[in-house]
Amino acid sequence: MTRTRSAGPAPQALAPQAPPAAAAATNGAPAGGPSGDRGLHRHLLREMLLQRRFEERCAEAYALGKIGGFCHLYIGQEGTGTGAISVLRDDDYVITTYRDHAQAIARGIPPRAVMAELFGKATGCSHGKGGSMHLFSRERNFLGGHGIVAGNIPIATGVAFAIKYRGGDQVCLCFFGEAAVNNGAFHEALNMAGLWRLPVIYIIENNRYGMGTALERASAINDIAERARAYNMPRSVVDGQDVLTVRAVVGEAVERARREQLPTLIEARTYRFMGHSMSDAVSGTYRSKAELEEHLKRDPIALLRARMHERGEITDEEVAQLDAEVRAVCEDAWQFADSSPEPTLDALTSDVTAETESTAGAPIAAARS
Amino acid sequence: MTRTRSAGPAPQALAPQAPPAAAAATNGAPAGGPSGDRGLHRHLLREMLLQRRFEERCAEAYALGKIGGFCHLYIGQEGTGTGAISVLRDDDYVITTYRDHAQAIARGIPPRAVMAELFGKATGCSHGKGGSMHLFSRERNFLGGHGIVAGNIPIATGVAFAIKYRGGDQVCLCFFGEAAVNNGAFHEALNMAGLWRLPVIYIIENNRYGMGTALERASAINDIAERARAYNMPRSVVDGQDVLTVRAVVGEAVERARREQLPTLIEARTYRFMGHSMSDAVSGTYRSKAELEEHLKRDPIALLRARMHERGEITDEEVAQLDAEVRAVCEDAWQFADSSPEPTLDALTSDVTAETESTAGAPIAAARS
Amino acid sequence: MAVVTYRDALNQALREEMERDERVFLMGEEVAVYQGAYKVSKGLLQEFGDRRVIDTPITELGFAGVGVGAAMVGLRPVVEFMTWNFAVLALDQVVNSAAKMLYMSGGQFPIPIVFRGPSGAALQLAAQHSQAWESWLMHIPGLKVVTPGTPADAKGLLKSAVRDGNPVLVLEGEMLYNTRGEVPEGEHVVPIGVAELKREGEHCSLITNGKMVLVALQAADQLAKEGIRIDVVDLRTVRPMDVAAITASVRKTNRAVVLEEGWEVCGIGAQVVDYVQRECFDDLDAPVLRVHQVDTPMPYAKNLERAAKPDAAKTIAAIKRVLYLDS
Amino acid sequence: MAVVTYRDALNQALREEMERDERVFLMGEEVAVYQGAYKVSKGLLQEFGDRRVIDTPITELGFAGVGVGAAMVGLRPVVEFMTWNFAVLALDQVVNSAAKMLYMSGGQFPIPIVFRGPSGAALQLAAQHSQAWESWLMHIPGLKVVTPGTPADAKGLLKSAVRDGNPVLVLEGEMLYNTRGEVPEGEHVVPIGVAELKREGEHCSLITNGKMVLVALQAADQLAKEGIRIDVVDLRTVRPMDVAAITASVRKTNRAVVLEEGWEVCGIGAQVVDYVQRECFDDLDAPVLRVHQVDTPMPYAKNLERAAKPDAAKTIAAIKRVLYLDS
Ligand SMILES: Cc1ncc(C[n+]2csc(CCOP(=O)(O)OP(=O)(O)O)c2C)c(N)n1
Ligand SMILES: Cc1ncc(C[n+]2csc(CCOP(=O)(O)OP(=O)(O)O)c2C)c(N)n1
Ligand SMILES: [Mg+2]
Ligand SMILES: [Mg+2]
Repeated sequence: MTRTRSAGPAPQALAPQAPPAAAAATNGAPAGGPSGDRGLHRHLLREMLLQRRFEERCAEAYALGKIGGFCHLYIGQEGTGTGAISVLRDDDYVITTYRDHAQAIARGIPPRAVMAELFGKATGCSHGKGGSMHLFSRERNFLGGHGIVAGNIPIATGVAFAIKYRGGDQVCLCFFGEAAVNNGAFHEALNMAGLWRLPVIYIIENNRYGMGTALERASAINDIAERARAYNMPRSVVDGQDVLTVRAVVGEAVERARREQLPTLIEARTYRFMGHSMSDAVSGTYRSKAELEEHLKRDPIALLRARMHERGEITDEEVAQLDAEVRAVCEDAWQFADSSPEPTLDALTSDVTAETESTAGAPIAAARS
Repeated sequence: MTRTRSAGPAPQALAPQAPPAAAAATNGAPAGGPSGDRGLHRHLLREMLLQRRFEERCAEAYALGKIGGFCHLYIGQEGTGTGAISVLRDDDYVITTYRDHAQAIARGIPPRAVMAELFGKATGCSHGKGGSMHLFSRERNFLGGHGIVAGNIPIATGVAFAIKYRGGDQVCLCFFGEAAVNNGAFHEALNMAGLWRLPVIYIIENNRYGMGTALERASAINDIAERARAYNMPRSVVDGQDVLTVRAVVGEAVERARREQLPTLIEARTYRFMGHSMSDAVSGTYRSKAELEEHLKRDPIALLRARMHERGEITDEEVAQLDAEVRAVCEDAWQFADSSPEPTLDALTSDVTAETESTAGAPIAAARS
Repeated sequence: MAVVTYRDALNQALREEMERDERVFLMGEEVAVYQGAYKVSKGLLQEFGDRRVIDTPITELGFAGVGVGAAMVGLRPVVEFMTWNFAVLALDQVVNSAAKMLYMSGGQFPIPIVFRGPSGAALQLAAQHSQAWESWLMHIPGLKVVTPGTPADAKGLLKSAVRDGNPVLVLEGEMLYNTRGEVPEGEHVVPIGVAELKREGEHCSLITNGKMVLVALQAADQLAKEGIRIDVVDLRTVRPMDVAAITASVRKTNRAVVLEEGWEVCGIGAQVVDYVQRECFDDLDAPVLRVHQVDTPMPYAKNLERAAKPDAAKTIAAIKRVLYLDS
Repeated sequence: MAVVTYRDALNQALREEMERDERVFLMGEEVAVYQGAYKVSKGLLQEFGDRRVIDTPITELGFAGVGVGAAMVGLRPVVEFMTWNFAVLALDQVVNSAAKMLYMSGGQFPIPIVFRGPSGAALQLAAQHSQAWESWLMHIPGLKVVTPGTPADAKGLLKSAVRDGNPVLVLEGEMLYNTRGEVPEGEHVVPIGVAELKREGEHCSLITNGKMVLVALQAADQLAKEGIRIDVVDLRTVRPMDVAAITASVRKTNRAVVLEEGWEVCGIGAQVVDYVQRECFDDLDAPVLRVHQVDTPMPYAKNLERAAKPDAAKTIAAIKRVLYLDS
């Protein structure tokens, strides 16, 4: 049941560089196929570049004290999130960890709203209450940003449960790190997903370290996708630095989830180019500079760009132009965030509990979405 | 790495029916081998018969209100606990669940002390404070009796950690039901045991139901020993109704643990002849009478007795004599328990915290046991 | 009005709410085929099928999280913990996910979920199976915590819990399931956050909740024979707490005793005392006293267990003390 | 006396106890190679090797249980939770195994174990990473809970914790690690269960613990400038609580304010209030007031977080209120 490539989802409207909201059913990603490759590749390149530049600005803002708390950058891992999320429909769901900025953007949350959240502003996507680790968007079915390692995995499983309960054909994409796999919540959730056949795709972003602990010092087995066996679910291992392969493999899992309501466990092999969070040195204690440099050679952005170059899909000038474009988007996001107001103090005590539904008990129509 | 039989541990002094304390290194079980078979078999038969009669008396006492709370009988599963514990040395450790009466006896806690505990008496093995689910004996390295499903599994792992820390060659035997395997505590603990190579033997007593839920309705895979793969540890599946096979397989795992400090996951296929606890009907809701009857044919006591008959190791009269003997032990235990005093009321507030060690901070010698 | 058991009252509430709202489903250990460990879900599998009545593996953390996920996208899960004792394993999902999601998301994701099951001690279940978690759970903003003491409140509060837009924790009592009382048929809703004066008197206020309501009424009956008439304030909901009901009673009686099932330190009673001394400082004629479980794990032996638990005798003694009637 | 940081004081305590007693080992996430997420275990791997300083997978429940097992058979584990926020996943082992084993076994199996790590809020870590669990943990018989507020207490209490025969929970403060203070070199033990009067005055008792001690001292300093002199009672241990120290102070000042880091409902302060009103009913000239975190999950935004947390200004306001000095 292990496959590494597939044709990906059925082609959809081609709309290179269209803002996500416009590309109705595909989270902004134009589909592949012989004629659509170039547009798709440009789109993915732009997405990854945007995330990269955005997070470079995050690091800057953190140094300036404009972002506080913990701040976990995704730099180096963009291939995985971008490729995976690119196959989704708008009505699918994404849930992830504290390392969520880039995925939030990939899912179509405006960079302005993400940056404003990081700046703790009222205009942020969680109205300044969540911060870096807790980005949310109801509009984009982006279910957070969760801070407890593996805590998002049972939640994802519940989302998939709800999809099946309603007879829908959506899927839930759930991201987490390779260290989360050792946690009991992973085990309990995957067992239920395998048992009940739920439409959820678990993506292990294996960046080789959980904070400072290498995979092989935390897990009894190194081939972690192997764990899928214990849960009777299909599995794949994919090069997380290759956005196109990620897209293909996740696309296949998504289709299987839609059609057969089967979960999949995917291990994406990737690497983080930065420290675990802003307080962690990039290399030194637990990984060597040499190791890091080896991995820097497989930058997902550089890899895609090289491929596009080879195939004549993009010129250096076009890359420079794309880069300028996304830098402008990031600058705009920064300015927006910086000039946005702090939450008003009454926000402190709002949203603790929701307004309760009427207790009148009117019958509720069967809500099959 | 899956094996089903082995020669078991090296032969030790032959001492049929000797009280456990006397059989120094083998938890009262005389070893096998050509000349020792008969003594060993008699010993195991007597152990199982004792447990069976003892628990029949428990059911009676429960009906009379002499035992309160929950009471989970082991009747039908004696082959597993008896076979497994019989290979241990006195300085090894056993830890188990709430279904612990028979294993406590197998480990050599006097039936009197077990019955008195069930009666809630000061003379009980936990001084009346633990009850049916929490039998303990420091003297017999019997580490309880735990009520939270899977909660004993990390503890067992820590015991094995301590053995290794001290450079000892003991092992820890950890029993739990097949339903506990789905729990996160199982996963977290086995991952550590596999990673750190700890001398612990995990014995899944697969009696096919967790309360009223059949294995296949709770676990994504039915071949649960397969889960050992995820933890990089040897595994075995064994017929839990065959005390001799259990003894052989556990014996092999124990030797491996002693010599190589490797954990093993063993699935013993067994069946409980009674309800989950005293409040659960023997059959009806979740399993049929027919199913139960099919399994009653493989009573571990009857199976061993038949084998001994075949081999001419025992006569019907001798069996009757053994039975009379253990019945007398149980009657004695009942009388002892019944006539023992309740704990005095000051016991209520004792043992909440232990006397603290001196804070003088005298150096403590390296304690390698 | 029909007299039904607490168990059946809960069963009615579940059935009615599942009939009313297709988004409501029940999930937990042994809730379906087995009909519930304590038979609260009896007949529901047969009536609603296995899509809506779901047996789970023994994975409290996992299925609590599954409930949260389902609630996040619009379902209305009722998650049964076989007992709240085991829910300690699930508290991360209850506290970090269910209680905080609405807030962390800036109001975008309410979590309309019910976590329910028996709480506290039954008989001789010993240390690991005898815990009253009310005070832990009520500590957490974002949660509501109800503790019905009677069949009518059980039905009415569970119905309210299912309809609430927030995580509501329903702490029932194994020892209550067989108790009987009048319960309105059909629509019967008890608002969350509203206490009830279960007995009226003028000499002292006895403030309590959950299964201690029965103990309180016993104590009140016995005291009445001696001419001591007390208010029994049944909090019913412990978060949010009906402070006004407490202070109204204490302002009338000028004395108070708090009776709770669990341990003393940072227990429910501590919080009630805090409200009372703060709001009724000048009204009090005596310190507020508390009756609670002795500060030890629960022992198994019958005599020790009896001594460990709060009861009517201890309650009466405390009330007499605040009335300066003890000699 | 050397002036060292709170972090180094803890490090000294660990090093000294590991040197003294071969049974002591340190286990937790990132304690070894990484030298501790907050560098409390710096150098210990190098000094004691990987047999005694052990990095664990991210499995709080699992390794807490491993610690319990090791303690059960005679080792003396120090289990670090990277933060107590994550320890919520491990509470089953802390409460059901560590706290109850001695009792359930009728006194046969003491569990000499230390669980330690930073607790409560740091800066802008938002809802899931900002929780003060003191009141939950101190609720449980069988546990001891210490909350050092100064480097000297950190060293002295951690050393006592390691030597204690029971599960001792040490709640440190991320915000305290860099604070400095005089710490006796070598043998320095602070007894568990003994409060310390960190400031003496006569107008009001300010009762506090943990990282709030610094806030309390700030408040005391500012009040002193206005001629208001207060007792600052640092509980240091919240279970068992030094009730005598509290009542002695309140009997002198006749007024009290309790300052704690966490939430109000069933918080530490509630229990302190209970003790005070019960023991000092006739001594009190005003209700006891409490200062605590606002009753919401912790928000991320800087201004909201500031408003949510207890601070010196709020403390001063409460003290003035009990002194009837507010206008
Ligand atoms: C339950 C829990 N324990 C510990 C932490 C602290 N922590 C945050 S991230 C992290 C490492 C996670 O590693 P991994 O799952 O591989 O994800 P990555 O950070 O590499 O993306 C740790 C230990 C936490 N947030 N939650
Ligand atoms: C964490 C937890 N959840 C639920 C229970 C209630 N419970 C006690 S035993 C049991 C079934 C366990 O089945 P299994 O592990 O197969 O062991 P068996 O009883 O069959 O020996 C359940 C659900 C519990 N004790 N602990
Ligand atoms: Mg990682
Ligand atoms: Mg079973």
